[in-house]
Parts: sequence; structure tokens; C-alpha cells
Amino acid sequence: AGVESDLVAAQKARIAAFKTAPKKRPHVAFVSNGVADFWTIAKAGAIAAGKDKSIDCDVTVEFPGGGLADQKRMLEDLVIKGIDGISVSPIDPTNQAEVLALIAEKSLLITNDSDAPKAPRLCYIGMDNYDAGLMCGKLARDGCKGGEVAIFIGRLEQDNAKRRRQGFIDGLLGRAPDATRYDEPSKVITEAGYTIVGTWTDSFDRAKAKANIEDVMIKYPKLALMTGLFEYNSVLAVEVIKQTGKEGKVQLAGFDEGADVIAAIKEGFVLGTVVQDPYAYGFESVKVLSAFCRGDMSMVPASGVINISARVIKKDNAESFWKDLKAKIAAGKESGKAPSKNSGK
Amino acid sequence: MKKALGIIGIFAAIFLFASIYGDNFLTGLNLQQLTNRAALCSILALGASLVIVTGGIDLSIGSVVCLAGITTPWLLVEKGWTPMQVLPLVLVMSAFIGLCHGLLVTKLRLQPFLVTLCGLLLYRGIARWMTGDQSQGFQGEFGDVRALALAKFSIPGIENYRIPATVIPMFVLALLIGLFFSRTVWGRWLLATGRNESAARYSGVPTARLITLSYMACSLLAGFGGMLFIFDIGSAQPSDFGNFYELYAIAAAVLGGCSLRGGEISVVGVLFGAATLQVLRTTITLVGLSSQLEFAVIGAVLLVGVAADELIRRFSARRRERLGAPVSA
Amino acid sequence: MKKALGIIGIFAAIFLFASIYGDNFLTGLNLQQLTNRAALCSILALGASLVIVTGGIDLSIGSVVCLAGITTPWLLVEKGWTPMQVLPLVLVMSAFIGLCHGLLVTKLRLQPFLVTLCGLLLYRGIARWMTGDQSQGFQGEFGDVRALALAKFSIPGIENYRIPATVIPMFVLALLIGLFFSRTVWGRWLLATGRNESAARYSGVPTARLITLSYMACSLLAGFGGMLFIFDIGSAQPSDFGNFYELYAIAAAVLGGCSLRGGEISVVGVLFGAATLQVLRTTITLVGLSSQLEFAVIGAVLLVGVAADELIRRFSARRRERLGAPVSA
Amino acid sequence: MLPAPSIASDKPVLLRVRGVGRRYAGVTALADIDVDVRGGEVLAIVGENGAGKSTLLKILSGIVQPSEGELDVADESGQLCPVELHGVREATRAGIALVHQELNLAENLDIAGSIFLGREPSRFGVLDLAAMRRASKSWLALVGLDLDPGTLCGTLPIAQRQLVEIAKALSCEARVLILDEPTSSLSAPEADRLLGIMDELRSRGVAIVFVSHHLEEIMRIADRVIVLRDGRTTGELARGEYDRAAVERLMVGREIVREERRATRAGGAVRLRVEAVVGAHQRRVPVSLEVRAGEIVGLAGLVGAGRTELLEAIAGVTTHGGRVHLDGTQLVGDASKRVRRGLGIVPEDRARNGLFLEDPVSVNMSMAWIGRHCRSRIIDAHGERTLVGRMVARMQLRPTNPARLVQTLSGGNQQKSVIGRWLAVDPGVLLLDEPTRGVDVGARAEIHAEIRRLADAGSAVLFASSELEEVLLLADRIIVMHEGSLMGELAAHEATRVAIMRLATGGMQS
Ligand SMILES: Nc1ncnc2c1ncn2[C@@H]1O[C@H](COP(=O)(O)OP(=O)(O)OP(=O)(O)O)[C@@H](O)[C@H]1O
Ligand SMILES: Nc1ncnc2c1ncn2[C@@H]1O[C@H](COP(=O)(O)OP(=O)(O)OP(=O)(O)O)[C@@H](O)[C@H]1O
Ligand SMILES: [Mg+2]
Ligand SMILES: [Mg+2]
Repeated sequence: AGVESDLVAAQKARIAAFKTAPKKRPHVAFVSNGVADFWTIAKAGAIAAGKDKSIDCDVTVEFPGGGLADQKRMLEDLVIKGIDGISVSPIDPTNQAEVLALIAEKSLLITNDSDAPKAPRLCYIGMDNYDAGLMCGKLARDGCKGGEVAIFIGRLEQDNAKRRRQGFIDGLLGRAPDATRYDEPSKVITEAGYTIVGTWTDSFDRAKAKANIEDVMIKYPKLALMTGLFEYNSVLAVEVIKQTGKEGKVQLAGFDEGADVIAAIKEGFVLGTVVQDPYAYGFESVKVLSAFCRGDMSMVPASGVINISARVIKKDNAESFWKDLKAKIAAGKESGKAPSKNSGK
Repeated sequence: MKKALGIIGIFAAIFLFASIYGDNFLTGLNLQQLTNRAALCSILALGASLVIVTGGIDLSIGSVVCLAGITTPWLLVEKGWTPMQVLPLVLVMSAFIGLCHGLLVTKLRLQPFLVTLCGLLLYRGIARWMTGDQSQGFQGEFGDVRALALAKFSIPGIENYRIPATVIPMFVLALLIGLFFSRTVWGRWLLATGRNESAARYSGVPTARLITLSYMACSLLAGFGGMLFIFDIGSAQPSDFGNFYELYAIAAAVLGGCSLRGGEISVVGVLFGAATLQVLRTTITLVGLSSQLEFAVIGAVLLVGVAADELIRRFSARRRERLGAPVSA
Repeated sequence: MKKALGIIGIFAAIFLFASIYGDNFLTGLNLQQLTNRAALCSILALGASLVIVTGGIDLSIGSVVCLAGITTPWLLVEKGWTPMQVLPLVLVMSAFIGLCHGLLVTKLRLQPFLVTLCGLLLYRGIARWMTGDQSQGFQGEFGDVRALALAKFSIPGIENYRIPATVIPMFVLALLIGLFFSRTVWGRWLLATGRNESAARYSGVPTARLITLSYMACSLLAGFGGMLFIFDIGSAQPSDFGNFYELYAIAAAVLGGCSLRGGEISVVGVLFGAATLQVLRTTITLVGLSSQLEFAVIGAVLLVGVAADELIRRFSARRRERLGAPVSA
Repeated sequence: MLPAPSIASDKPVLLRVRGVGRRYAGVTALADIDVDVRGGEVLAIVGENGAGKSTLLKILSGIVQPSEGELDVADESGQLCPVELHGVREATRAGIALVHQELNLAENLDIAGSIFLGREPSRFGVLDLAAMRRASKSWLALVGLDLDPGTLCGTLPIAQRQLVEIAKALSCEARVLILDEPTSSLSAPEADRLLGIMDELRSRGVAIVFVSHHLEEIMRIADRVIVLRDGRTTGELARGEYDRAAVERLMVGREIVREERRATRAGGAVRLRVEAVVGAHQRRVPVSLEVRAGEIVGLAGLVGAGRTELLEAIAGVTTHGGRVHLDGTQLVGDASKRVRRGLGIVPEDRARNGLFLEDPVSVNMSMAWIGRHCRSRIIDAHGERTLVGRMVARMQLRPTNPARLVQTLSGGNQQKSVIGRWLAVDPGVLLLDEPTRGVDVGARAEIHAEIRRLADAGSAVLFASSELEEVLLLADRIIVMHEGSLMGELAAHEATRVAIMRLATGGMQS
């Protein structure tokens, strides 16, 4: 622990030094934990922040597609490139101590989307996935009074997935919130009138994800509720429900802002969806890092967590949410086209 | 046909197991969905087998699936093209990719593994770059085009089971390829080329042209399959759509009796190879095994299956030999 | 050595490009990390080349990397074993996997592609099931064992660049394998087996045993590499650790001059093949290309590289022929 | 350029070659060749191994393109027009068909498919399978092969494959038929039949170009002989102008000494004992025999008699029933174990089972030696180099450069390098299957001498040959096989062609 606080202190000292000699035009990086639309929106936010007059910095956005090893390699390469600050969504923070320390040593480290409280990070930007899961669970509990429930999720290894799933279960079953609880994915849980029949993963293979949903609906013909905890899980659940004509017969509590899911919410056969604000993750990350490079640490609260909370989208607010999102993406795209690569010079 | 017996046996065993131990396996809806998946996988596997028969390999199938599958909704939705423009374009693009592979393999004599591995990296990269890593979908539109993959035809007298539209291209392709190899001159030539290229060349067979055409056909089928896949699924993410599909396609072909040394094919076998893979995956869910175990089970079952097939073959050959009469010269 | 010239040229070109256009490419730290990555990749590629030289293929490399890499911290951290127990066990397990492949290929005469494809599915499946899909890591402990991969040795007089420990096994292995093929009877026999298995058998070469040993060595190196990888990275997820590594390993071997038809190897080439892949990836980041384009660029560069190599080779061969000497009896 | 061929003839020229040469990197295989190929005539090309015969024939049939010179082909009216043959297709269109020296069949096709490969009877690309079978049956009957046209080529023994290839060439009904050592793997009756067919075709006006190392065949059939040496023409002789001695003089620059049969040896202790061996291919007849130290035993028989199968069983390259003893102890396991005990086998199909075509001569030659002599398993590079040098000289390999890839050697030299591999290790028991297939007259005598030397040093030699002459010359004792069983045994000094043939066709020993 001594080393970590040393590293934090060293970073803070460097930031303090920037106060007198601020970086002219800082170069910061935003690193995701994979490739997804979610991250494309975050990217739009990061790029938009880079363009912002008051922030004004170069932005590099990286999406590691090959898991932990790939993320490590990209982070190392960015450090070598001489990036001033990095905001990363660590895939497995407990075991990524070395590379996170390397960033803290040579650059400035903050985390987004998925926190690493033990790492020498200066702050975390994002929401708590357990809380978001809890929201989704409550949404489901309100819309469906008991029956068989199936959970679909891309994969369970990453921390945010585990917390999100646990939050959903606790929210659905009406348990007292406790983020440290862990239900084995292979166990059937029967509680409070619900039977959670299982959790299915697909390692990001959509054809497989669709097959999972179809097969589970066949195995459990009386299935009352599904949830897709990653964006495409919900999208595919909507697709399968439409293809099998089970609108209204199987309830769906969604996660994230897939276009088909929002449309289905408007049509009324999906209970609702819990959305995060990836745009803000990107925007805030760049903003905070840029401020650091000018010696300003005032944005970081004492807790070290900049909370950007999740929202529940239901039939009533679906339309306005969608319009807003479209506008943001469009803005991000326009500004993102050329300058996403304005790092070279 | 004889080559296909092994995989038919394996298929039957798994099917039987699933019928007994899988929940609702023998329901119309499940069989309907299985038929659909098997048909899609077969189209890729048939393409793969066309290249394998030349003694080559195509590792880019999955990436061509991705590129074709992503381009289709991208052009339709983002660029606002009409289906009548998009579908031919995507197919031509796929065939062109295959043409490049074929020319690199036959003219420059590069190793097929290397050429198509570069393809694997390249086409997915292009798809990701083109779309900016955004997932592409039909956003609820284009139901009429998607019907190409989604339509189902009722059979009079049978309830619950309707034939998925994807079965039609599968059967047509299987029939064409089967006839091609058993009845046409070019099929003959391709078989000869795959086994002994110099013998074929010395017999005046235009081997380079045939090999090039095989690669074209393979990529064309991959592109066509990719289109059907996306019609079926509705949306896809460029970074992971079609990952590993080449391995499944090649596995189906090899299970179905194609030899990677070339010159051997069994269309029936390839269809059963593809079906086996799909039934196996569904069985795992319906029997209630954890999805973590899915790959382990598929690997183990296939390995045991092919090993058993080989042992049975050997055993019966030895028996026949023991009972056999002396050869009359 | 001559076979390696092509890839050395490609490597040099990329290296030059990166030195000019990449930010901080020629810094000690970067070169140090590159050396480390290239060494790790080389170990897998050397293993792959041992199988390729027999005319076979090992698709299970990535999964063996995964299984060995995941088992190591799992046993150490979760099960509380000591390193002295774990390391030998993991290596023996890897070699045993290879033994099974070899026996299935030589005794049952199953196709290597099929056997190792089943392996690809099976071992990753086992790793996922064993760990319940939880990522495994050292949680900051076991620094002494991890030093096997993480230690760096300073060179007197050179600052900033310290030699990574992984270079040692790489060099030892490369040297051993190089000597094996150039100096020992078994190496000669293995090459002969790859060239023409039947002729080798008629010459009294114990082909089956040699092939089995190649598969064992390949899996052993994959397991060893997997261990070093996890020591290096610190943690890994069973579901994606080592994905596609077999393709990289085989690509490095093939780029380095191994022919998938067997009977050809160039150890120097394989090392440069592995290094080329790593330098290329880093270059993309340091030049500032978007990571979406990473794969597209790798694919395109490799394709252009091997095509150019082939064209140059042809051109110079034609020149040599045109200058052909007079009759020599 | 040489003056036009001296021998005038009234027969029409179908193919004319002027100043043709072919260079490979660093080697000139052929230079300044002028040949007229005439309809209704058998033109024999003779020369030592590596003289350039196959290269010339390949140029004539479009497989190899000449580095210089030109080819003229007669059109319908008999007018000679210059052509460039870029491939087999064009040659076929010009009416030229070739039987290769090395076998070239796609083993996954059936006989009918192989015969018609590239020229399948079809309508709009759809095969006429029935017509193919029907036609191939008659072609097979012509070459004397009584097999179902649906048999897969991969299962045929080498002689039958050769006959299929001949049937394939005949079925082209070409104007110019080119045969590169077609008789090298045939036994006497098949070869006789082929010569008969050639005679028949000649009378129909077909031009035949024929290569053989059996001068008696040349004497029988050829109208004209062209002799090549080191890639150049050394003479062209018309029928009646030549005899054996004249041809040999042109070939090697001197007369070849007639090979003599050595005095029969009684032999020493039994080295190889074969007890009730049953081969792998459904041969049900157990075979037993013995070979003593210092003895050379010949296996005679017709095509498909089972000699190859027997030798392969003894060597352990195929599984077999029964027992094989070497020096009194039983040999078990596969070939590698038996080779370690001192056995060696020269296979019948050198391309498939003998050679590493993409490797240099040195590697091919030392393949058995490294296993036997490098006890520490480290290759003794110096020893290897000396050995290869010695063996290249002993086998009179040409070219002598041991770094040449074997695939660039001529057929006869390839054969020599396989035999050299085993002579280098002085095996206790050497099995040879058609040891001198494709080897020229002079080199054959040398190889025979080497084999005798080996036997004199105490080894046991068992060889199979389809050439009666070779069996009679080389063997001390002759064993005749018919349909898989041993029909009888003859001491060499009392054996005659007639006696052997009677046994080989299933007759009883008189
Ligand atoms: N691809 C090649 N590269 C280099 N040299 C070659 C090649 N092909 C043939 N040669 C050389 O050309 C010469 C003539 O070979 P060719 O095969 O024509 O001999 P041949 O008269 O048919 O002999 P044989 O009686 O042994 O069949 C030989 O010296 C051979 O080494
Ligand atoms: N791979 C095989 N599969 C089935 N039968 C075979 C195979 N090889 C050989 N035979 C059969 O075994 C018999 C003996 O063949 P073998 O090659 O031993 O004869 P041979 O006396 O050496 O004659 P030659 O070499 O002149 O053809 C043949 O009739 C052939 O049909
Ligand atoms: Mg020749
Ligand atoms: Mg024989």
C-alpha cells in the first residue's frame, strides 16, 4: 500500500508542478475495455471534449479488442508514446497492478466505467454497476410479478458484469442491497416468487447470443421474464421475441440504449431499460485529465469518485432520450471524423 | 456417400441423446430453429469444402462473413441505398475478394494459409474502420429483404414446424455442388487438381483457373452466408461478428469427409457436419450444461466421435480382410 | 538462412518505418518491451514450426497457452500450491496434451487439423469450467516466480534498455532447435518425414515416434509460453486469454519460411516472423493509427510484404537463369 | 546449326525440331537438337542417364519450354508451321500425346476418369460416364489390363498404373505418340504387347518417339535411332545402319563390356528366413524362403505376381502375418526397427517411397547412413561429406554435384541415388525392387557389380525384377512367383527364359 500512496502522491506532486508550468496542449488518452457501441458514444464524448475551447487538448481513443493482454499492450504503448494522462476502463483491476502503476509512474491515471480503488488512480468517473443492476432489477420486479427468469450477459469474468448481474438479482428479489453478495451463476435461485433459471454467456458472439435466447425460450416455455445485461443481449432478446411472436408474453428488462430496444419500449412490449451515460464518461475523462495537466485538481471530490448515474428509460421518457442521444452522436461524429487522429503532429 | 457414414453416425448419436435428455428438443420450434442454423452454417461449410478440395484452406471466411454482413445494413441504413443495389454489390465484392485470393495463390504461388490469414485480418479491419466500430442493424426496417432469411414456409399437415427460407439456398447449393463433382467435367478436374496438381496439369486441365474459381466460390458463399446471417440476427458488431466461423466451417467440412490434403469431398457429409455442430451446441443448452462447458463438450464429443468412427472403420476392414477371399488377378 | 532473407527484409522495412514515423519508437523502454513480446511470441512460433515441419498443424496452441496460463495462478493462488509443485505439473500437463495429439495423429491417423481443433475447443473449455470463468491472477504475490518473465538484466554502459528475462529461454530454444535440425540425426529425420513420410519410412526413420514428439514439443512450448505470458501479464480471463495465438504463431512460422506442406524450417526466420508481428502492432499505436485499423494494417502489410518477397525472388531467379552457365556434364 | 538430318525418307514429317536447347540455372540440359519426327515411323532416342532424352520429349509435348530453337508442327495439309507449345493443352490440340517417365496419375480418380482426364466426353460440361467406361474398357483391353474401369488408381500397383498411363496416351489417338521409358516397369509379356501396339500404330501412319534403355527393344522396333550424349546429338542412324555396338559407341564413346554372370555361390549361413509371411493386400498365400550370406536371390514373376508385396512385408513397411528372421532372431515392429537391425529396402516406386525430391542428393544419399553411423545422434558432417562424395563416384551419378536437388536429376540418376543410400551402409540383408528401373546399360552393369560386391562381403540380397535378363544375370538362385505364391525355385546356371516363364504363368516345374 505504501507504494501505491507514493505513486498517488507523486502524481499529485507533478500536477502541482503543472500549476506553475502548465502543459501547452496536453495529449490525453481514453482506453476502453473492448469494442462496443457504448464505447463509440464514449469516444464521441471524449473527442467533443478535446475540441471544446475551454478544455483544448489532443485526444487518442483506443479500443482493445483482444481482452486483458491486448489492453496491457496498448497501455504500455501509450505510455511509451508519451501520453500526459490516461483514462482507462480496466478489465481486471486486481490483477493489473503493474501496468496501472506504470501509468501512474510515467503519466496520470484515472479510471472510468469500471473502478480500480486499490490502484494508484487519481479518480474514478462512472457509475456503480451494482446500483445500475439494482435499478434494472427493480424495473423488472415492478413489471413482472413472479415466474421464471433468465439472465443473458456477454461474459461474467469482468467485474462490472458480475456486479451488474448481482444488482439485478438483488433488485428483482427485493433483497437488501449488499454489493458483496455473490450468487453462483450455475445455481437456480428460487425466492420471493421468482425462479432465476440461469445465466447464459456468449463471449460476444451474437449468433451464439441469439441461439442462447432461442434455446432457453424452448427449454423454459413458461419463461416470464428475461434480461439482457449487455447492450446486444437486450437487442437480440427484442429480435427473438418479435421473431417468435411472444410480444407481451415474455417480459424484458433491458440494459443500455440499443435502437431496437428503445423502439420496443415505445411499442410497449419491453418494460424499460437502464442506460448509462457513456458520452459523459468520455467527456468528463478528458476534461479532468486536461485540468490536471494545467495543475487543477479541484474537480475531484474527496471520495475520488465522480458519479455519473444511470437512468431508467420507460415508455414515457423514451422518445426524448432517443432524440437527445442521436444529437450527441451526430455531434461526436462530425467533430470526430478528422480530429480523432489529431495526435500526430 | 461412404465417407459421410461416419458423420451421419455421430449426428444420429447426438440427436438421439438430445431427444432423450434435452428439454423440449423434439418440439417443432426447436427443430425449425436448428434447421435454420444448420442451413446457415452449411452454406459456409460448402464454400470451405470447395477450397479444401483443392488442397487449400480459407481462413478468411469469418471475416468475409463480417464484411459482407456489416456492409449490407450499413449501405441500406446509413447510406440509404436500395436492396437492389446493395445485394448484388455485396456479392460481387465477396467474389472479388475470392478472386484476389485465388490469383495470389495460383499466380504468385503464395501459401493459401498465409494469404487468407492476411485476409482474415484485413477484411474485419476494413469493416471496423468503415463503420467506426459501430454495430450495424436494420433498426426494425427492411422486413422484406430480411425475409430472405426469416421467411418460414408451412407444411400442410404439420403444425409448429415451418421450413425456414435458408433451407432453400442450402439445398440448391448442395445439389449444385454435388452434381458439379459427380457429373461435370470441371468437378472432375477440380478433384484431380486437388489430389495431384501436376498430373492434372499434364493432362491439360487448367488447374490455375479452377483453383482461382474455387476461392471465388468460397468467398462468394461466405459473403452470401454473411448476408443471410445478418438478415437472421438483425444486427452485428464489426469487431466480433463472424469470429471463428472459418474454423466451424472448415471443421464441418473436415468432419464431413473432406481431406485437407485435397481431392476428397462429400456434400452430404458436409451438410451433416454442419448440422452436427449446431445440434451439439443446442443440446448443451437444452440438457442444461453450463455455457462455460460448451466448448469443452463440443471438442470432446467431436474427438470421441471421429476416433470411434476411425476405430470402427478399421475394425470392420480387418474383419472383411479376415473373411476375404484371395484376390484374383 | 536464405529462406529467412525475405522476412528479415520485411522486418527491416517496418522497423525503419517505425523509427521514422513512430513517437518514441527508438527509446530503450520501447525496444525493451518489444524484445519481451517478440520473445514470448517466438516461443510459441518455434513450437508451431516443429509441428509444421512434419506437415501437420497445431490449432490448439492458443488454448494450451490459456490452460497452462490459467492453471498456474489458479493452483498457486486458489489452491495454495507451491511454485515447485505447480511449474513442473503444468509443463507435464502440456506435454501430455501434445502426446495425445501425436498419438491420435500417428496411431489413429486422424487429421491434425481436426484433432487440434477439438483441442482448441476442449482445453479452453476445461480452463473456463475449472475456474468458473473467473479471471485468475497473482494478486500482487509470487514476485519471485514471476521474475522468470519479468526480470530484466542491465547491460553495462547502456541505459534505459535492460534485457528482459524472456529472451533467455527464447535464445536457448532457438539455439537448441537450430542445432537439432542442422546437427542431429533426429532433426534430419524429422525434416525427411515432413518432406516425404513414406520415403522416410522406407529409409528406416521412426516417423510415428518423431511426429508424436513434435506435437509434444509444440504443446510443451505452448504451455511454457502460456506460463511466461501469465507471469508477464499478471492475470488472464479463461474466455479470451490466448485467443488467436495459434494463428499468430503459425503465421510467424510461415512468414519465417516454414512451408505448411512440411519439410522446411528456418529458425532465424521464425524469430524474425514473430518479431515482425509484434513490431507491426506497436508501430500502429506509436504512429497513431486508430486501433480499429490495427488488423487491417497488419493484414495488408504482411500481404504486400510476402508478395513483394516472392516477386523479388522470381525476378532474381529469372535473371540467374538468363545468365545460365554453359554445359556442365 | 547442324546441317539438316542426313537420312532422307519419303515419310511425311509431322514434327520438326530445329536448334532446340534448354538451359536450367547453371546447367545446359539440351543444346542444338535437330529432329524430324515422321509419320509411320518409330523414332528411338537413346543415351545414357542424364543425356537429355526426357527433356527433349517434354519439349516436344509442351511441358517444358525450350530456351532456344523452334518447333514446327504439320497442319492438316502436311504443311509445317512454327508453333510455341505453352502447355499440354496446346500439344494435345496439335495431336501430340506423352507417356511420362515418372508416373502421374490422380489417385483419387478411377481408371476411366484417369484415362479421360482433361478430355472427358461431355455435353455442355456434363460428363457422359457410360461412354467413358465403355471406351476405357476397350483401351484397357488393348494394353492387356483386365480391370474394372471403376477401380481407383490409388490401389493399383505400379506396373498397372504404367499400363493405365499408356492406355491414356493411346486413347488420345494422337498423330505423334511420345513414350518415355514405358517399358521400364513392365514385365516381358506386357512389354511385348506394347511393342506390338506400336507396330500396329506405325502401320497406321502414327509417328512414335520412343525412349528405352533396353537396346533389344530398340533393335526390334525402331526405324531410326537418335543418340544423345550430354545434351547433344552424337548420331542419327537408320534401320540397318546400326547394331548394338554402334549405338553403345555413340552413347558412351566406347563399347560397353558385356556383363557376365558370376560363378554361382553356395552361400554361407542363412541370414534371412521368411516363414509363412502373408502380405497386407488380401493375399492369402503364405510365403516361406531363405537367403544365405553371400547369396543373391532373384524374384521373378509377371505384373501383379506379388513380389513387391512380399518385399514390403519383409521390410516391415506394411503389416503382415507370419515371421521374418534375420540372422536367427525374429524381426518385429515396423521398418525403423528392422533397419536398425541391418535390413535395407530399395522401393519400386522411387518418387513416392524412395526419394526426398526437394532435398539435395547428399541428404538423400546419407539418409540411412546417419542413422547407422552417427551413434551419438550428432551428425558427423565431415564423415557425411566424404561418404556422399564416395557414393556419388561409386554410383557414377551425373551431375556429380551433391548439392543438386534430386528432383532436377534425370530418372536414372534418381534411381542410382536411392540404391546408393543403401549401398553406403552395407546392410546385412538388402531387398531391391526393380533395382535398375530406368538405369542405362553401362550403369546397370556397375550397379550389378556393386550388388555382387555387397554379397561377396557376406550380405544376403533378395531382389525382384521384371526383366528376365537381369534376373538371369544377377541372381544365384531364382524364385518365381505367380498370383502371390511361390511357384518354384531354379538355380541360376540351369535357369532359362522358358523355364521361368512357364512357372511365372502358373505352369508346373518340369
Ligand atoms: N528442373 C531442372 N533443373 C536443373 N536441371 C535439370 C532439370 N531437369 C533436368 N535437368 C538436367 O537435365 C539433364 C537431362 O535430364 P533428362 O531427364 O532429360 O535425362 P534423361 O536422358 O531423360 O535421363 P534418364 O535416362 O536418366 O531418364 C540432366 O543433367 C538433369 O540433371
Ligand atoms: N494398395 C493396394 N491395395 C490393394 N491391393 C493392392 C495394393 N497394392 C497391390 N495390390 C494388389 O496386390 C497384388 C500384388 O501386387 P505387387 O505390386 O506385389 O505385384 P508385383 O509382383 O510386384 O508386380 P509389379 O510390381 O510388376 O506390378 C496386385 O494384384 C495388386 O492388385
Ligand atoms: Mg529420362
Ligand atoms: Mg512390383
